[in-house]
Amino acid sequence: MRYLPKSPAERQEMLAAIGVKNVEELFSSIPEKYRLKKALNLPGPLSEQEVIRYFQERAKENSGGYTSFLGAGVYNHLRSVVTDTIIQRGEFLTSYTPYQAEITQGTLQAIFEFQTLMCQLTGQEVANASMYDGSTATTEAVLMAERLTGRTRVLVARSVHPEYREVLRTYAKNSGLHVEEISYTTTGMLDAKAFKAAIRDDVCAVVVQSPNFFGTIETLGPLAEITKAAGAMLVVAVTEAVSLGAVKPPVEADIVAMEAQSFGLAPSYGGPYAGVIASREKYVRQMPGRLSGQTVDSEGQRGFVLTLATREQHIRREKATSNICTNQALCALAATVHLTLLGKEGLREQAEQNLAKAHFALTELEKIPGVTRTFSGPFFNEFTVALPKSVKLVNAELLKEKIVGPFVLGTAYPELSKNAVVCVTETTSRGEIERLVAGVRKALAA
Amino acid sequence: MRYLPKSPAERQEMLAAIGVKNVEELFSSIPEKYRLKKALNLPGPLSEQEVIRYFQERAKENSGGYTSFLGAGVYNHLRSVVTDTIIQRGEFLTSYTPYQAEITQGTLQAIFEFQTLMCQLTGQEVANASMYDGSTATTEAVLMAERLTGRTRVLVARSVHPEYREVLRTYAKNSGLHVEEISYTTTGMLDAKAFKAAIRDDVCAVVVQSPNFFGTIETLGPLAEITKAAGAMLVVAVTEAVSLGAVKPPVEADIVAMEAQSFGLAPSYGGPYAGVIASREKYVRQMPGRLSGQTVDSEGQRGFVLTLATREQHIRREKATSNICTNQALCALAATVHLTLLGKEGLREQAEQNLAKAHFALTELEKIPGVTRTFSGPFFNEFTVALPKSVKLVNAELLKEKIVGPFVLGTAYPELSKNAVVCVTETTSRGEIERLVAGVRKALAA
Amino acid sequence: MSEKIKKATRQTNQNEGLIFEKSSPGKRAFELPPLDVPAVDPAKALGEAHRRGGVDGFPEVSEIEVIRHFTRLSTWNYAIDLGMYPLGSCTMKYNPRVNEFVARLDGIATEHPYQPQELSQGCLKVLQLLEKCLLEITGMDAITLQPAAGAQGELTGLLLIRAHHEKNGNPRKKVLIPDSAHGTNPATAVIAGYEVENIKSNSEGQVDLEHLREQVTEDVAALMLTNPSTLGIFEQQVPQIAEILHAKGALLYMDGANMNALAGVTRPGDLGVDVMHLNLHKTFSTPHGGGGPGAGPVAMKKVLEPYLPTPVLVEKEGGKLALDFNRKESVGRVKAFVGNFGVLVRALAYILAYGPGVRQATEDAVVNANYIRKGLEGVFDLPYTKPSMHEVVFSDAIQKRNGVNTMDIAKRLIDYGFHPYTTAFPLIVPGALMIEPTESESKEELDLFVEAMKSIAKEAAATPELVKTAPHTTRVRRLDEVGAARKPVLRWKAGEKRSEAAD
Amino acid sequence: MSEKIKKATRQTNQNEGLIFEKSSPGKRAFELPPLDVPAVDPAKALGEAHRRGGVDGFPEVSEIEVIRHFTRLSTWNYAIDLGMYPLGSCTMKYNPRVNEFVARLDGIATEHPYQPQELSQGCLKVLQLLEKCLLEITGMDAITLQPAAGAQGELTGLLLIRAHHEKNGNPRKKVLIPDSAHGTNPATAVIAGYEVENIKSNSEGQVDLEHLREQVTEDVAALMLTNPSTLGIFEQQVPQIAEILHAKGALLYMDGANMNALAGVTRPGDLGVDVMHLNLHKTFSTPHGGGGPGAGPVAMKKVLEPYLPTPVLVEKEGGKLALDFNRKESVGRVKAFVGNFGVLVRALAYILAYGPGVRQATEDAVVNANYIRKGLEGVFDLPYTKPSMHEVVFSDAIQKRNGVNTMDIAKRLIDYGFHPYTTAFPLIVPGALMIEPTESESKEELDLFVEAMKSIAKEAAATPELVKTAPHTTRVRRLDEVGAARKPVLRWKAGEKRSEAAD
Ligand SMILES: Cc1ncc(COP(=O)(O)O)c(C=O)c1O
Ligand SMILES: Cc1ncc(COP(=O)(O)O)c(C=O)c1O
Repeated sequence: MRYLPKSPAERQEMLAAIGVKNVEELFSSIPEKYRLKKALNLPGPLSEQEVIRYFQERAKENSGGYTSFLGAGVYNHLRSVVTDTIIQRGEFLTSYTPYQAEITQGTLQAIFEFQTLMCQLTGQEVANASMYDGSTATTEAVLMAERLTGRTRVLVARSVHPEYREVLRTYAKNSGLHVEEISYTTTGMLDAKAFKAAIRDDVCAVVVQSPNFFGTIETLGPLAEITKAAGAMLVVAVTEAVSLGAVKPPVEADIVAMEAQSFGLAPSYGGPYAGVIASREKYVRQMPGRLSGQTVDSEGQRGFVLTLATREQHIRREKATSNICTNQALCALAATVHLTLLGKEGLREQAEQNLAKAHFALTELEKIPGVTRTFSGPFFNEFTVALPKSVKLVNAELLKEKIVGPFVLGTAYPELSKNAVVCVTETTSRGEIERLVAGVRKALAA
Repeated sequence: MRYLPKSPAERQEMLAAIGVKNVEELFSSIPEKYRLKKALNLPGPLSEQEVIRYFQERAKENSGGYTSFLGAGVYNHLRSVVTDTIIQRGEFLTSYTPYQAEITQGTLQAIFEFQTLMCQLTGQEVANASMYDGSTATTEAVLMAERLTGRTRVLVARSVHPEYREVLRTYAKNSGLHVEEISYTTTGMLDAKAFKAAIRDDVCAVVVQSPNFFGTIETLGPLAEITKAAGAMLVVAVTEAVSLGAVKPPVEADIVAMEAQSFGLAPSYGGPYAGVIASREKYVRQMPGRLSGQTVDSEGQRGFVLTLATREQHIRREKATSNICTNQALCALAATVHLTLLGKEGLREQAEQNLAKAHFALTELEKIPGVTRTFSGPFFNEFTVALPKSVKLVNAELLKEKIVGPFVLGTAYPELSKNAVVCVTETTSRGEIERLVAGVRKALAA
Repeated sequence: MSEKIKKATRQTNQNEGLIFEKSSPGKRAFELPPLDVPAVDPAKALGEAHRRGGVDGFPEVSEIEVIRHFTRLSTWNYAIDLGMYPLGSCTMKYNPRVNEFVARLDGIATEHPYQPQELSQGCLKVLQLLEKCLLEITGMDAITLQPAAGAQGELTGLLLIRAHHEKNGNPRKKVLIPDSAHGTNPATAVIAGYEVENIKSNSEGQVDLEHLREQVTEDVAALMLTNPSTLGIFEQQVPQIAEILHAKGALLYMDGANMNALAGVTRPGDLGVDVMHLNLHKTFSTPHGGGGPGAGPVAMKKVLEPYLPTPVLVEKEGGKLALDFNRKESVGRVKAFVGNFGVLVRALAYILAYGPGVRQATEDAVVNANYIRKGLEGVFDLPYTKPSMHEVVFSDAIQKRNGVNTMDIAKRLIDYGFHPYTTAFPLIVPGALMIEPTESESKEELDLFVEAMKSIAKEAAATPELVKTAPHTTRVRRLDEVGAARKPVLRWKAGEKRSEAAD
Repeated sequence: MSEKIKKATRQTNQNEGLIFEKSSPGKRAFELPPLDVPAVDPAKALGEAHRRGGVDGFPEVSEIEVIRHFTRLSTWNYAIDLGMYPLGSCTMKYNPRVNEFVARLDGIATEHPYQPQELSQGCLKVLQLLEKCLLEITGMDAITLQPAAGAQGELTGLLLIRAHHEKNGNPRKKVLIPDSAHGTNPATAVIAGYEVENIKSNSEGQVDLEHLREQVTEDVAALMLTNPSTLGIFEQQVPQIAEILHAKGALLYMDGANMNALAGVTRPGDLGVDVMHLNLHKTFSTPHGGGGPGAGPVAMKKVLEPYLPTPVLVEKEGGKLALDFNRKESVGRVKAFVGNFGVLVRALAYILAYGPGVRQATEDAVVNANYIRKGLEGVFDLPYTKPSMHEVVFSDAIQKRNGVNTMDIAKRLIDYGFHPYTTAFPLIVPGALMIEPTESESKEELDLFVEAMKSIAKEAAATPELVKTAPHTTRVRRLDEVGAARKPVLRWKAGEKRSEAAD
């Protein structure tokens, strides 16, 4: 087998050196009866060529040739060849968590840079080395608020990504947390009245997303004040991180939970991406996840180490701030390289292109009789439209035009059954937007 | 511009440090009148994404979706992801010729390994670090023979690759070399009689290819004897290097000129590939091209350096063995990695698969009425067939079936106008061979 | 450094500051295609209050500076691609390059998780085949591929157990965890709402059945067993343990992080395990990437299937695959979307390359660990002497006499050209040297390792200071971890003096 | 090493033997899909006399060993991706990664040179656009992309010139070459069947027109001029030189290796050059790859077009592109197929990325060279003081007084974290330091370089031995080149003792 660096003769030599007659002897501690007598029923072995062919065939059974207007937490943005070149360097790709700092300074400095970029982006003071994704980051942010406040009620905007809310509920169920949802208004923003009515001094966290699942940008100021006044913590989730190139960061938040997929990570049918938690310095000892910190070596030179590990499970065990161990380091590295490439101007320009394209798309769609904007609040690169027909039917027609239509809201929001969230990024060409508009027009006419 | 690491402010700072007011001043030695007043008329600048799109569009205008039976000096063989991973490491990709040995030991050791592999493959004693390709290697081999013998007549088999012969003629024209061609017999091999008649003591080199352009394997023994007896040198060209996994190497040759494209290099519309010259130790000081040699450092450790540079143009100038400077180092590295991956058994197995597939293809084609084998000599993965119809017409029909048909011999060999060279490698599936056979059958029936 | 060190030599290596220290306004490393729709005024489109002009402090550099920055950084790392990485419990095996290639294919990397399922059959087939393979390897009945890593797999497993007990009327209170367990086990149990009760290993590193019988009450929801244990020893009494648990209605959870010792040789499902997770980033070779991403599928017996996280992959009539989001008894989702799909792709590519040959990998892994054990027995203290499986755990008891501890030895190993083994656990072995070579090491590499370890043992006796101040050959010397934690500096701040850049 | 060295620090680095020393029978690193046709007996199919059972001595290793072997080797190299590579005359600029990507696209890398031209329009369009761009940059009328490198471009150019003279009845005898020329120029002239006659540069590094007028007779076929010269100085009298040549029917060849100083600023065609080559692996950023591959297109004036090597790219009616193999007056081919297509693809990708902005690259390259010159003037001897273009050439005259020569300084530069500059030529500067930074270096990197060079100059005065025994920080110390040439060992042989493997 090509991955195994041993010849038959070497195997024999080694068994002899160990002092056993055959390899079976080494498995003698497994009761005989439970040792497999026949080979596993697995496909293969395949040569490299056949492995490639298998996946090429699967790839052909997917969405090749279609133009998509889906966002809803996963965005199609430009990615650079440079990013991929870097993360494929064996020195990054095939190294472990940098527990032995002296021989993993590359990874540690890159994490330190990632933490810095995340702070700059979110307007927060500290950020960790990554969480699994935006959904678990949001949940972990709530658990962090729970630890910091000692309270157990959680208010979550209904306009937070439905799957993020599901994950929160899964984790909350057994942690004694009570999750309540707060609705939205015609602006697409949090219903301030309902929120004020719900918040009390038993609330640990208020969770909103901005831009939210409808694409609407929340106004955080007043919300933060009320939250603060109640002694609760404001958790702001960000699923479309590119928005932070053009939209004020959630500086009012106590904790920001972000999905960094937009920064150089492929959609890849749902993962791997990279979640981030950013917060205030004073809360750092309650943060989950790894942290790289600057220090010096025995000769006074700058270096980096994993630090504040006493928060983590391998030291604190049942008292840890989280059970997370393996995180999404390589994805965070990709995001670091990507953002370094984009830089200040690149990210701003990219964000403003998204803004322009989404506004263009809305303007064009609104020209279709019966198509209207659902919410009045400001938006970035996603917006919700109401159609005069079932979105599923319209999308079925669009499919025939090789277009994957906008996200159908009806399943998660029954009250919005004829509404859809359209996503347009810098990768969507004007021609593609025009094809969508023509397709919707046709579908509605049919 | 993204490739330029300077900000406008830094440019100003640097100009100030140099002591000029503006950059124009630095070009003052170019007569004003010849300095361009307007921007060049070039397409661009394009972003990375647009560059990719441009080439993706060009790629679509090529042969995607077609199955090919072309060989004729360029072969479609399996290539491993591993090879590409290695040659894309910046440390190999972006380093120069290893003139400064202490800081380029990686390249130098790899070249040393390449030289060793080439010797093992060809049965020769020394091999160089690469030539441009098989065609120039063949020509340089002849020039080497000229230097060694001091003679000027060259006998070349007509069954040597037509383009190799053209290159030889181009170089020969002004070097006072006289090139004569020797025909082939019904075996597909060199016409021994004509050869014997032509060889005299003014011949510096006898050039054959094996397997030759018709796919036939030459019998070198008797040829070598006659050549030797005449005091000439036998140059054997190898265009299909994979054959050396199953076919005896040309140990009888004085110089082997090989094209290593088959070892991990993509067809890439004609290049870059890697030529090789291998020969006897005693001739090494007349060899063209770079050589890596083993040595020791000032502390006695093993290391490698470019050696015998006194043969080369940068030392010897007009007395050099060749004018070659830049060679095909990265391609040679790819071949080294590729052959290391294949190893002894892999190359043998690959070669035997080629053999089996080509023989299967011939057997199937011969079942078609009117299709016959042109030559009776043994062959490796290419063979010549005679069709009852013009090959061009048959190929035109095959194109409709998404098949790129075999190589048309008529242009280079007018006497073989209804003949074609079929190439089948391990990458050609049985199904594809069967499609070819069905296609030819249909085309002939039409 | 010295004659003794055969595997490494010092070499000049580039310094590099933080990327922020290379920034200068106006440099660009990435350009966008021109905008093909009318530009909008962000202040107008977003409202002045929401508008941001750009991110303060973000770097402005060029493409070549980015390439150099990260290339230089990379050369400061050790990696499997460079040599043996014997971190115990981490299964640092070869990460095949073809797996990287297939995970990046157009039509694989490009797919959106919400695209219509009829346009996702390729992705769903990958998931289905991987599920089948993992079920065959584990001997289980049902599986979820959603968890992002081992720890999340553990949580998922405990949530399944909890749902099962709740269905039976009582979620129960406690989870039993051996003292040798990885830190994630107790941390996870707490998130799942359980109290942790430790179970002590006996002097042979095995579960004490007598004690266990006493500890297992109707309050116990489950026992989390790592097998082979973190001592590298196979727990022989799994069937008996399962029986004891099952008798009280409790379930047996297996931490499958060490499946590399078992794949193709024995199946947890056959041994009586009810639910387990796998670390695809260990046993199934997906690259660690400096700490992740991973994937932690959870395989289970039939009895837990109703509680699978959503969505569940189902095969419809006619062979069409679909995701079922509508599962009444589901524990819910643990993560957005179907899981770390790109990681799952790589794991399947790995399995397909081996086929039934995974057994050979397992055998080689166990041979390698035993070869090291044989080579170092006597030189280092072996606190548990039961047969080793895929890893061997020594202690620093002998070297401690000269004041040299496991961390010192680990750091010295760096000078010898190796990544250190695991030092931090198992906690039941004070001063542990937890060594897992995996099947990916050649005899040549193992011989060099054994020789290096022996040489260090000699140094520990003869020149302990040399070992205690290691590493000596790295670009930075031993780093001050205590100082780092005392006054944490967790980000670069503008205005910090640039002179440090080239330090 | 020392406080003075800011750019580099020593780091542990893996040793590695020759791949042959790791071989053991039965290991495999590559497997083939199973054969899907009947196997044949090779002895029967080929004849016993032709049959080979396998290649003796070929390595037998596993995939991970291949990855590690070459990864380790790679870490012994310096590269542009790691830092400044100021090899004069080599234009070691940034090699954009997107160029590697596009050259590997399916539909680009996969195309066979003999496939029907109607299935090759994409490839042909790439060739056509590159031709147009290079003609615009050089100001020439016709071009061939076939030559594989600069030296082959030179040959092609001289063959064109020869064909032209032959057409006029006499191929002529001599080619004039300045004493500052690269070694390929004289070597090439000989292959083209010409005698070489040197022309001396004057004290300013320029061609002496008076002398030239005398040297140019009816025997002279051409003059090969490098411009800027290898001194980095622009030859100001090109139009006059061309005039002198043309008056006698001779032609002006320009070695365009230094086009990085001119692109977008001035055009050889406008200056009176008749034919020239370009080094795409220099000016147009295609990677050197440790010595190649390259591409050396030759651009020419109308008068030489009839002699273009075959095939020639032509546009047919309707815009279809085709290759014309039927050119009566052609010099013939210099290489099989159309040229190093994959290199041509990269060069076009480079040009498209810049567009008219190539001028900015040229400007930056010239600014960088002058910045270094300014920084080091006085510290090192500057034998020619005319304005520098893209490179600057110092001499070791000052350091020689302490017995330190250019090679010593070069080797010491390695310790300072840089690749050396070019030491071997131009021959007219004894002990040359030929420094070409290219546009790809940042001010930061240049400042470090200047500082390093100054520091070495101090060392050369204060501690010459330190410089003369450099490098001190590399994994091997100064290598014995003389010994290597005296008794050449050019390949590994079976049976050589394996103990050297881990040295
Ligand atoms: C025994 C054991 N269990 C659980 C884990 C946790 O797995 P992960 O890091 O994937 O969350 C590890 C990882 O180090 C482990 O070694
Ligand atoms: C001035 C000059 N001319 C010609 C050449 C030869 O070019 P190539 O190496 O591509 O053959 C070089 C290359 O080093 C050069 O610097």
